[in-house]
Amino acid sequence: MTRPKLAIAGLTACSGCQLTLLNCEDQLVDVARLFDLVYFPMGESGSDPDAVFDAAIVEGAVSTPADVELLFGLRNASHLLVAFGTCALWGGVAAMNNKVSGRDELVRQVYGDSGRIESFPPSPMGNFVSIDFAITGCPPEKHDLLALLAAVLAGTLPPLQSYPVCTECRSRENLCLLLEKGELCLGPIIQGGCNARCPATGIVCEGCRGPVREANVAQELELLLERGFDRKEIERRMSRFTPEWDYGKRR
Amino acid sequence: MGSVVEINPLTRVEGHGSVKVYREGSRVERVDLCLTESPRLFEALLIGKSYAEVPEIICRICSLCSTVHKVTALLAVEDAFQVEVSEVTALTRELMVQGGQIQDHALHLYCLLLPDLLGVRGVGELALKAPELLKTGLAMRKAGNMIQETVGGRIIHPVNIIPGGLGRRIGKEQLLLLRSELEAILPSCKEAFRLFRTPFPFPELPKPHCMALAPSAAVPAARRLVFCDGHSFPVSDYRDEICEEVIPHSHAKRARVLGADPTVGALARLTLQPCPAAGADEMLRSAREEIIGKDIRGNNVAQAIELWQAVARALELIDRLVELGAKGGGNVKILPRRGRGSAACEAPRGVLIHSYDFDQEGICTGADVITPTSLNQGALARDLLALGRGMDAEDDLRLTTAMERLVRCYDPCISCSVHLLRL
Amino acid sequence: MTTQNSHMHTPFAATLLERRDLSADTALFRVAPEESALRTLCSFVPGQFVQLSVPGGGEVPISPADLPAADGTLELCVRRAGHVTEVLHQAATGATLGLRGPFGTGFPLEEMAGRPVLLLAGGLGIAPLRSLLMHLLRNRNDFEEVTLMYGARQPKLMLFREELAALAAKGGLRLFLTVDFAPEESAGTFSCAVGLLPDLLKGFRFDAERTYAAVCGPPPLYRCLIGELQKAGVEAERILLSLERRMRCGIGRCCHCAIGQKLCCVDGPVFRASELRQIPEAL
Amino acid sequence: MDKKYLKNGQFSEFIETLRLFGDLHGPTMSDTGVFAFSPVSDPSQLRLDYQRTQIPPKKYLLPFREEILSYREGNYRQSHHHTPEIILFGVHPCDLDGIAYLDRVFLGDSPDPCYAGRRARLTLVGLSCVPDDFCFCSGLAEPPTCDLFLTLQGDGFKVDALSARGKEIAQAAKDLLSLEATGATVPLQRTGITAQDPQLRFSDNPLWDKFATTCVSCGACSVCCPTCYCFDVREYPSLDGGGIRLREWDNCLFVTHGEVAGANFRGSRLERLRYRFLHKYCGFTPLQGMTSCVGCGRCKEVCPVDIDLRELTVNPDQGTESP
Ligand SMILES: Cc1cc2nc3c(=O)[nH]c(=O)nc-3n(C[C@H](O)[C@H](O)[C@H](O)COP(=O)(O)OP(=O)(O)OC[C@H]3O[C@@H](n4cnc5c(N)ncnc54)[C@H](O)[C@@H]3O)c2cc1C
Ligand code: SF4
Ligand code: SF4
Ligand code: SF4
Repeated sequence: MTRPKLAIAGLTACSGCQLTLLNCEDQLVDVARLFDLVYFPMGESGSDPDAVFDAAIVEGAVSTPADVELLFGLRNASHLLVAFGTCALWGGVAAMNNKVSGRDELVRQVYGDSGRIESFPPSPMGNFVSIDFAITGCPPEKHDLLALLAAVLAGTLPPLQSYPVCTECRSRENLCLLLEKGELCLGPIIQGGCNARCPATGIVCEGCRGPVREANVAQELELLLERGFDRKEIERRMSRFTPEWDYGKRR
Repeated sequence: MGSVVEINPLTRVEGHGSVKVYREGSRVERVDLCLTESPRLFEALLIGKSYAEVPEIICRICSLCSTVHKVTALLAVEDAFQVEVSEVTALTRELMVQGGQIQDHALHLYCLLLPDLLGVRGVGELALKAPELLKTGLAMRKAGNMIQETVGGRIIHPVNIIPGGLGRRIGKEQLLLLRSELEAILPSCKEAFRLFRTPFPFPELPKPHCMALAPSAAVPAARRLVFCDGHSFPVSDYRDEICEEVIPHSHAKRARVLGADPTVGALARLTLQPCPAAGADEMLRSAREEIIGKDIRGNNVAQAIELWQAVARALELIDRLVELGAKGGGNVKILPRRGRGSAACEAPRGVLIHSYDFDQEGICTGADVITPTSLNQGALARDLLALGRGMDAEDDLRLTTAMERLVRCYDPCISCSVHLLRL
Repeated sequence: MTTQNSHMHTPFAATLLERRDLSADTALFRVAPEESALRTLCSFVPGQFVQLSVPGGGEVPISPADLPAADGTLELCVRRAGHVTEVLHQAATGATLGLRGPFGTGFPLEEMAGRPVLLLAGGLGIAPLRSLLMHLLRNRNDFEEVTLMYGARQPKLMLFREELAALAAKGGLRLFLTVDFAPEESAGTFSCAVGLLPDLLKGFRFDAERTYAAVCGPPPLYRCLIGELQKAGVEAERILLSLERRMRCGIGRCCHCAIGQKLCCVDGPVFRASELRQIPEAL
Repeated sequence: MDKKYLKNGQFSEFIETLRLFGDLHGPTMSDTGVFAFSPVSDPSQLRLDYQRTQIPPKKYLLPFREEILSYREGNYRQSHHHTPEIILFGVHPCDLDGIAYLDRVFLGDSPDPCYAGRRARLTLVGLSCVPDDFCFCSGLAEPPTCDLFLTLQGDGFKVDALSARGKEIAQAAKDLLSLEATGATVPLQRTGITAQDPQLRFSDNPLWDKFATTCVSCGACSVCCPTCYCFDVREYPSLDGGGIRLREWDNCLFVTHGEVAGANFRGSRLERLRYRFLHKYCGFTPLQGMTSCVGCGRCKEVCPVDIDLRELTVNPDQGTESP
């Protein structure tokens, strides 16, 4: 059997998604045996620039001309393109202020008036290329990555699952931080699959996996307003990982 | 005849970067180190966010050292509001920082650097050619990861630490489990020390100007930064002592201390921080010649020693936490007020400084982050040029291979340092 | 636990023997169940379904497209519709698949005996109806007139065209084919009506008072066909519909397939129009 | 006459006796303050004053997520789970009813192997309760679905052995039990909710729209319901070439629930709420005409927007005076 060729690459991001692969300590040796890691700058030197890939697993938002170039290149050279992580899928932390302040203004704040940086507001990959599969999470869960790799090996993609963080949170018998402590938890509208990590340690869900499909966004907003949070704060929290919310969405 | 050789992208490092070598005949004229990571402008993103959000956002600056970023941010926030946390909180955080050290050093040494020693492309080939060695490294990393997972609630971007305390206190059973995992990797740490002692066969490089955090002082912001020339100053004064220059035409920020390019990280720590843990002291004694007063190539073995040290320290912390039982815990309520807070920590790659300004509501009005890689940038660029000069006679391939190895000795973390430097 | 019972839950192994493409997205798969499964699996009544497992993909409900062959092999006509069916379409012959079943309630054959039967198939709906058709033709003397009206969107999507024509030519089957539209290039190559199934039905004279109608097709088709059939005089009790729902277990537990208070996998998939009258969400 | 009274003083020892029959689980409070059934190592952990646990005992029979099959080279095999003998202590009547309902579903024709395996190793010890504002159960079913039932009475309990297993345990504990009553039980008023007319789901009750607007589809009501059992099944290949099939609690309030290729039979939240109503209060085949709601009050308690589907069973014109 020929080993499927992989590209694992990063655009504008913290490398956490790629690191998730290196964190699969128990499987990494198998992964390296079963796949040909043709392009993986974070872990491999000397990649073939003309290679074609069975799958390209790409993390990060798109925010520079170089990102666009790399992304187009990988799209063209790959059978499957996987948006890997919240930045790739939703824009992520780097995009959180896209709606609030202009890019130039931000650049000026950090680099001063002389700042002239070639970059634009970070946006999700899907705004530029078509995506075959997505793994969400900041950082993504190991098991999601391993499920993807195993599925690619089996010639398919993993099955989708779609439920909010609350479902897993309740199933773990956590204390509901929203109901019992009146905290700003985004659990009801966020895509689960993380086994409600944060509420399980007593910390509200900050929304790192992006919106769940059936999110009743308008109602979440309302119930948080009822609990005394102000709209600005709620929107600030919600846009931490996903700048583009439809705050009127109910269905 | 002038020629340019490019290393693009820099591989087996975190983030995006490249190196351009300008040669005039065989002579190396200039070396550009371009950390081309797209700037994510974290310092600006934090403005307008509440103090509780700051640590959660800023840890996303980098995945490799997200823990220490989060801890440093928490310390800075608490410094601003003059909060003193419970012993359990402090110990738990330190345990996580030690876990971060283990995670990082194991990853850097075994996944990123080891391929250079064995002459393979990277982790993939390593898995085929030296699976056992790789597994040893991964087992060490796993123990570090386990600390983050159990104590921090997640391997990357931990969740369990918040301003004033913890989300949840770690139970005795879990601590004991961690303890046995950590004890199990101690022998591998010894092995790592033997493995990474061989320095790369480069020409001699300039001596580093070491900088590290003096341990001891209880209030984090009152801790001091110390240098190998004897100079020192308290962290809270860092703005006066460290200048981050925006260089005209190159839009680069470059952190210099009193006009010199500092070197931070394992090498600097072992040089400046006395009394490593039992076991590590022996290693340091036997490898002293390769580290103290030596150039950056000593950083690899220094990291290996620190691996042992981090495990040893983590074990102490766990023992203390177990001993405390149900005592010594509790969260402190934060009362925001106008003010500035700064804190520094020793991240795996060296000194990390965070500083924030808040208004009376606790909303962030100013943020400044100085990362180890931006501190190291100047020294790395200087060393690259020196290496180039020293290898004038070599062909392009040998030269660039050596340069990549040199870059890896610094274990740079480019996402953190979104700055671009040209020299 | 008996073998039989455990295989309500664990698929029997079945070998994919051959595959024949019928259209761009639909193919006929012939599968051979393992020896021990033959008796159970081959006992199905037309209209019942099996749960087909494709290792790596998962499980989907499929109604066999033919009666079991003499050697016990089954024919499944499957459209590439999503996750599992995609993996099936990639499978190589010789691959091991899984089968559970048969499940559900099939067509009331005994009740239909001695009556005229009208089969109405829209698109892929021909697949489940084909096994009923085969049963009718095999036991031709037990039934009165057998009519098949089959509509597809366009000629190249019409499945089993030659085969159906051949069956009709042998006598015993009245066959009406229709396409929603015929592109220019297919003119002349193919003879069938152009128009929608309900329109075809409008002009059809038959013994409505005694006929059983069996309908299978995409959801929108059902409503108009039921209307037309009733107008023509077929009572709702004699209008048999095969419905599709998402099914995870096939044995009435996962609860995805409820139609009103009935479960499609247990009470169906074949329902009488009269049963569904009170259930607005059924169609 | 049987010795069937347990004095409080004998309680700890009684618990130790139970332990002889398997791993003891019972109502406890987690360190975050949530009532949960969990392993009990010391009788003092038992919280007999609990009202309801967040997750009902269904987790012992139908875990949130479990592997049901595995395959290798295309051949599927049933996954075997090692289940210890468990004594589940302190289950209230509503939850016992919940288990009875699940038993009907999963132990009917062709028992579910995973469920049946766990059920066979689960001993239920019921406990009487005092209802709170959320409760509306109809009291102890006849016969109750448990092996032993403890009724709070004066300074102890009345212990009824209701199965062979129960009798075995009572026998083992006979030295702890006495003949004389510990006190009198207080009979309780219980309301319950009876099976509803399926057509109510299409009533013009304005609450339907209100619920459809406010429901956040968080799924908590179904997750916490003792009789919600619908599940999703997914298959995952693994790196070694084999793979597993797992099932996981699903939820009729999720948009994926009614999807088929090319359509969704319950595309709107209103339709999904109606589906839930129908399933809860009217039942599906073969339990049609039965309410599956056992009145535990969990769904109302955990709903972030205070939806209580039961309100739909009250004619809106009757409750309030219309202006
Ligand atoms: C009794 C019966 C008999 C049948 N007989 C036949 C037959 O003979 N031949 C035939 O071809 N078909 C038949 N079908 C239909 C067949 O079962 C479906 O086409 C098949 O189940 C599709 O499965 P899939 O995994 O390939 O598609 P899926 O991936 O399940 O896709 C189906 C739809 O659901 C959506 N979807 C799926 N999973 C998710 C998810 N997790 N989240 C969000 N959306 C999702 C997809 O977008 C798609 O629209 C029959 C169905 C029934 C009930
Ligand atoms: S804590 Fe958050 S995620 Fe958990 S149930 Fe409550 S709202 Fe949902
Ligand atoms: S609970 Fe929320 S923030 Fe935490 S990991 Fe899950 S989705 Fe991310
Ligand atoms: S519907 Fe609500 S009250 Fe009824 S049994 Fe379920 S959770 Fe309890």
